[in-house]
Amino acid sequence: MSTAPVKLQVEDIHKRYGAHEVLKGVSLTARAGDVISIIGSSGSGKSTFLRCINLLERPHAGRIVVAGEELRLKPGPDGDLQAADPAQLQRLRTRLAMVFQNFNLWGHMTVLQNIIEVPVHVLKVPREQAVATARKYLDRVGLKGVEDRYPAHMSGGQQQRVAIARALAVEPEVMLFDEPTSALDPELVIEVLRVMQGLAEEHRTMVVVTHEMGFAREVSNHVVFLHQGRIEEQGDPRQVLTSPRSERLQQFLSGNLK
Amino acid sequence: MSTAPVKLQVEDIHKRYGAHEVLKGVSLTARAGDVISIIGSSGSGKSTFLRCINLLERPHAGRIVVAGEELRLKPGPDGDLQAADPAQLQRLRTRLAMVFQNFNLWGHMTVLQNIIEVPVHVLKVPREQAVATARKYLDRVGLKGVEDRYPAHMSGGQQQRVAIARALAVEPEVMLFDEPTSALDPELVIEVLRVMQGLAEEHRTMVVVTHEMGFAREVSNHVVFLHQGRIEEQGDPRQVLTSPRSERLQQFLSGNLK
Amino acid sequence: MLDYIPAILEGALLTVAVSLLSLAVSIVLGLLGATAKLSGRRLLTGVATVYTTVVRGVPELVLMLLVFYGGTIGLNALLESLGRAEPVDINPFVAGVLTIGFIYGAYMTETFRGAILAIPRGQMEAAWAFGMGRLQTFVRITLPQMVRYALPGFTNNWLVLIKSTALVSLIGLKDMTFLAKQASAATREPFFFFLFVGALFLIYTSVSLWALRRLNDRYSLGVRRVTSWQG
Amino acid sequence: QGNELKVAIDATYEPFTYKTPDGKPTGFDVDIAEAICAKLNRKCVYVEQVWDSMIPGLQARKYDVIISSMSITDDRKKVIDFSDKYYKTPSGIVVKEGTPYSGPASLKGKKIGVLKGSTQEKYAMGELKPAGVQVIPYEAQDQVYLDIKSGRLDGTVADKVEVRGGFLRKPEGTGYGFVGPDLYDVKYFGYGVGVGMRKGQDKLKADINAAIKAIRADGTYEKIAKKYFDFDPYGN
Amino acid sequence: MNWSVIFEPAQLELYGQGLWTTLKLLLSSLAVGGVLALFLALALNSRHAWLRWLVGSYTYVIRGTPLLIQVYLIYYGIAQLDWIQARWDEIWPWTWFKEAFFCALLAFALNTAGYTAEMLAGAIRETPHGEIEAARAMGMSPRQVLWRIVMPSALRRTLPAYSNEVVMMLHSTSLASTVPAMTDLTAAASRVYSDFYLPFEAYLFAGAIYLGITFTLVGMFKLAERRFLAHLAPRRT
Ligand SMILES: Nc1ncnc2c1ncn2[C@@H]1O[C@H](COP(=O)(O)OP(=O)(O)OP(=O)(O)O)[C@@H](O)[C@H]1O
Ligand SMILES: Nc1ncnc2c1ncn2[C@@H]1O[C@H](COP(=O)(O)OP(=O)(O)OP(=O)(O)O)[C@@H](O)[C@H]1O
Ligand SMILES: [Mg+2]
Ligand SMILES: [Mg+2]
Repeated sequence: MSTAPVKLQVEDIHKRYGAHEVLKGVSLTARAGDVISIIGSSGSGKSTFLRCINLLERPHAGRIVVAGEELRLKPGPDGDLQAADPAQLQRLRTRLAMVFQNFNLWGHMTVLQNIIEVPVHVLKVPREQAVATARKYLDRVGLKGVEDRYPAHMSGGQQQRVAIARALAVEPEVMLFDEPTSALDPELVIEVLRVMQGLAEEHRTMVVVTHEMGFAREVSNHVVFLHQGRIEEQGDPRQVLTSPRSERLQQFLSGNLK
Repeated sequence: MSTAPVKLQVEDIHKRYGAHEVLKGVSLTARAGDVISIIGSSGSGKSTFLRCINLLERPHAGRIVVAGEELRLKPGPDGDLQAADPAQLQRLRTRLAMVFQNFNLWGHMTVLQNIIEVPVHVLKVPREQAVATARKYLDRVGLKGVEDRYPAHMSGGQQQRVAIARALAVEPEVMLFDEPTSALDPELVIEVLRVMQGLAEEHRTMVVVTHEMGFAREVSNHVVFLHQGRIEEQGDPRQVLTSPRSERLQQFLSGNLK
Repeated sequence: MLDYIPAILEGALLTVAVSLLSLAVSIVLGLLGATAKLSGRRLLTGVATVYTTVVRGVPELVLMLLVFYGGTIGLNALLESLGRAEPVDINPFVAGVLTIGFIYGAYMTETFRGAILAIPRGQMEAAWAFGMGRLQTFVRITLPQMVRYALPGFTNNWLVLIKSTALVSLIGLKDMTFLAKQASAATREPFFFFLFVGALFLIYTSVSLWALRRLNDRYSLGVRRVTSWQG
Repeated sequence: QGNELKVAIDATYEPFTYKTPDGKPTGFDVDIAEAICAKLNRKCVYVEQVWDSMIPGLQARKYDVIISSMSITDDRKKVIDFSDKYYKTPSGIVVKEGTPYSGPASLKGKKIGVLKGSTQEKYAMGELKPAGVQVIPYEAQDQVYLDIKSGRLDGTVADKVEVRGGFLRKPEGTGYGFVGPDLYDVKYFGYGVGVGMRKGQDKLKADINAAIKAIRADGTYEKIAKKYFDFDPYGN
Repeated sequence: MNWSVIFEPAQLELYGQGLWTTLKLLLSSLAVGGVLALFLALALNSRHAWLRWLVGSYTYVIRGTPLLIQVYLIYYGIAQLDWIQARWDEIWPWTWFKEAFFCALLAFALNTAGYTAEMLAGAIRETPHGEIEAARAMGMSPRQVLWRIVMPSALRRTLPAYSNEVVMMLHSTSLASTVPAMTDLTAAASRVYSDFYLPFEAYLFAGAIYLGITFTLVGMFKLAERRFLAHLAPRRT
């Protein structure tokens, strides 16, 4: 792995729902420019892990460091960890922009309003500047003339590209993607993957939960295979995906490789 | 073609929506035991033709004879034809049981109630007898122990088989099917096609709009290819489907044959 | 003070009677209105549209006074001009029931129209295709399925209707609101009597809600329920 | 015509028309109505009606006559007919005792409640309002008393007899009293109280007039009046 | 029919006054009730069960009893309480209870707040969960999520139901005439009719004015929906 500065460091995350332990100590380090794919079968805990990173789910143990700043955690009422300082959590979250499976664009706002919302109202960027940035990134994801449209009036692929532009507009340290293409029709998957490939080429730091083995192999520089809440295998994508060592990964790939 | 008695004779049906002429004179004769497949690309008028047979759509011209009895028609207010005698129409409709693409089982009734509804309330069959018949046909379509379930709680394949049992229960002269499998998941298609094949083997008279070329070829004894509101080609399925004469049919088959 | 309670309870019975009978009238008018609106005949649709727009655009109170006084005076003038001297005495009970029924018939029309439109067309088509007549299809297929779609709006209309029966006191019916007013006039204790009548209304609406919920359960039997751990 | 005489009353006007707790109409008006019915050989059936819609109810033929302390005025005579008067009592202005009074202007700024649609309302609107008195119409006279008691009103204009029985003699009326002269002005108060009926019913009118005369003559009237008042309400 | 009386200046002025009172009462009770509803709706979605229960009981009682009774209770009922009477001559805010307009306004506002709160609370509950998560994931504080995402979205979606409520409230203002000294449109009509004994004309004219206001209100809401609910409109092709 490279010696670029560490953007995100997650250590030994544990998480359970009731008695069911979903994550049994998962760690991950992302350096500037890394594109890390997280793969694994359904229910293996991929989404949960990603959501623990920005505390959308509260882990029961672990450390999270974003661009050198450690997220301060304190024990919550239910035995899980919560942010010691909500303001710090909010600040760090803006550094970790997330792209969801179902886009989750704000339905009552136009495309432009969606994108400038956080820069203007959370980061306090002047409006004109935010609009200019928004235009730039809309361009970047290949969308033109859609600024005043509402999400519901766009195709899934377009919506996901808006969501990516929204994430880009906060100029995050790391971008988190949770299966960004799995709610899309096959034709639309390609347009989103192409945008993500472009981002990788710009050396943006990305952590991507995905079922697209093609993406994991061709675009990412590191792949993590989760199995039952543990990292079963990880490493260089070409190596890991073409000659998996563990039997579990072999099984998984035989069902998934296209 | 055989010399069995004619069950359904439809002559020169014309139908237009506004200025758009959807059927430009389509005729069809079904003798006892015939299984006629109607194929054609989307929008060619297949459904419209089928629905003109039992007057769910009003044709603008044409004759319809069911088991020797001609449906009396009179000009309606909009230039189309309507039944001269609603009572006759209702009687003939019970002789032409229809199976729909979306099953159209009555949602507020259990399976058994769906099947005995028409026998009891339209045909005035005694209830016990209707229930016995219903049981017989449920058995016939391979369903057991579902009598008291509601349609919404069953799979699509099961629902369509109930719909077929409902049609069988009126002991119709001819059964009309409008794409009975196209709303089903691939695994479920087979169970419905198998039931229909069984019906064909019992020499029931059936007119089937379908996209399943396998069914058309293997099960039916006559196939009709509709194109832009006209019969472009028809005849013995093996012959018509394996060596089509018209270019249109060749084109259509190259896109559809599996 | 308590001397007045029996009379008020009798008024409560009148309130119940007026509301239930008006409900029956409004259901009939609502079904007629909805079928008229969906008939596709221009005249019927037009009449039904004027009916629902005007009735829903004017306060119940004003309509009540208009229909009751205007209506009877007009009717009697008409009869007189036809040479009939004997007055038709419009019984205030009948008039109240008809007026409230007429008003809420307009709201029911909209509720029922929406409910009919919510039923997938295929349900009716299947019935026609199997030889059911229009009326039979309506009674056996449309009506039972409509209930479920109509119930939320129906419940709403019913609750408003119950409360608007308080207006019949304006046309001389001794419902419980009227009697409470009289009792408070005689005793100068408005707080007690209005609170009491308010409680009676609350009981009535609560019982209604309970009954309608049971009805809803009954008519949702064939509906798939969403069961997921997310609730 | 049937043997019943439908009589409209507004039972919120003690001691003329009001109800016992068990709901029976009673009062001077009601007794007079009974006496008239007895003379007419008909049976009185009471229809309760809010004051506000007395006349339309009559025109809508919900009842045959109004016997509910309705004053005979020129305005009303335009739309309905009246019998001769059966009583005539003056009206008066009621305010806190000791309020100096030298004509309407001395009540300037005070809030005076009146019964909506009544002769007293006409008077208050015609004479007091121009003098700067705030005149507030109420749906029923008892509501006026409620608001005097609660302090929202400073007083009322009402029939003197009614005010005495319905307010001044009750606990909440202590400290209140009449000011100024008795109010008789025909322009507002008309010609006394009569039985109201639809126009064109001359036979009924004649019968009722005769009945009123008869009960005056045979002592029935006096007996009834004694029951409620310590003076003769027939007036002059 | 005798329409000329209605169109005499004195009567027209009376109707005009009534219209003004009606509109004043409608708009002010909607404003007060609306603000109240906002907080009640939040309480209905509160984490604290007792608060939900408390506000839930309030809306249940308000929606289960006639507005007429509520007006009487507030105007005549509360006025009879010695506790209030002891204060309302001097001590603010109890002095307000002496005013007819305030009592009517209070009753109407409390009433519409009950109905509106339930509507709004429903819309808040139905806010797509993913939109809330996205906002949190982007670093918005809980307060920002509420006021920038949940509320704007819920308020918009409440618009169609709220337009019904506003029309219902307009109709309800006709009950204002039960409070003395409130000459609303209905009271003006009943005044005209008791002066001239023309019930049909008097109420028909008022009815026509109400119909006019209803149409105006409905039209305004249609415009507002087109503007604020554009994102829910069917996709244009
Ligand atoms: N809120 C919750 N409550 C209880 N169990 C949950 C919850 N969320 C997730 N789980 C469980 O945690 C496990 C991991 O879920 P997770 O969504 O992380 O899987 P995943 O790897 O993302 O799967 P997929 O590929 O289907 O998205 C699953 O067994 C799931 O049922
Ligand atoms: N109610 C209608 N109003 C106007 N046009 C209609 C209507 N129903 C059908 N059409 C038109 O008539 C033509 C034939 O339609 P039809 O449904 O019969 O086609 P089809 O062969 O059944 O197609 P598919 O395979 O898609 O079901 C189409 O062009 C369709 O758009
Ligand atoms: Mg997942
Ligand atoms: Mg079709």
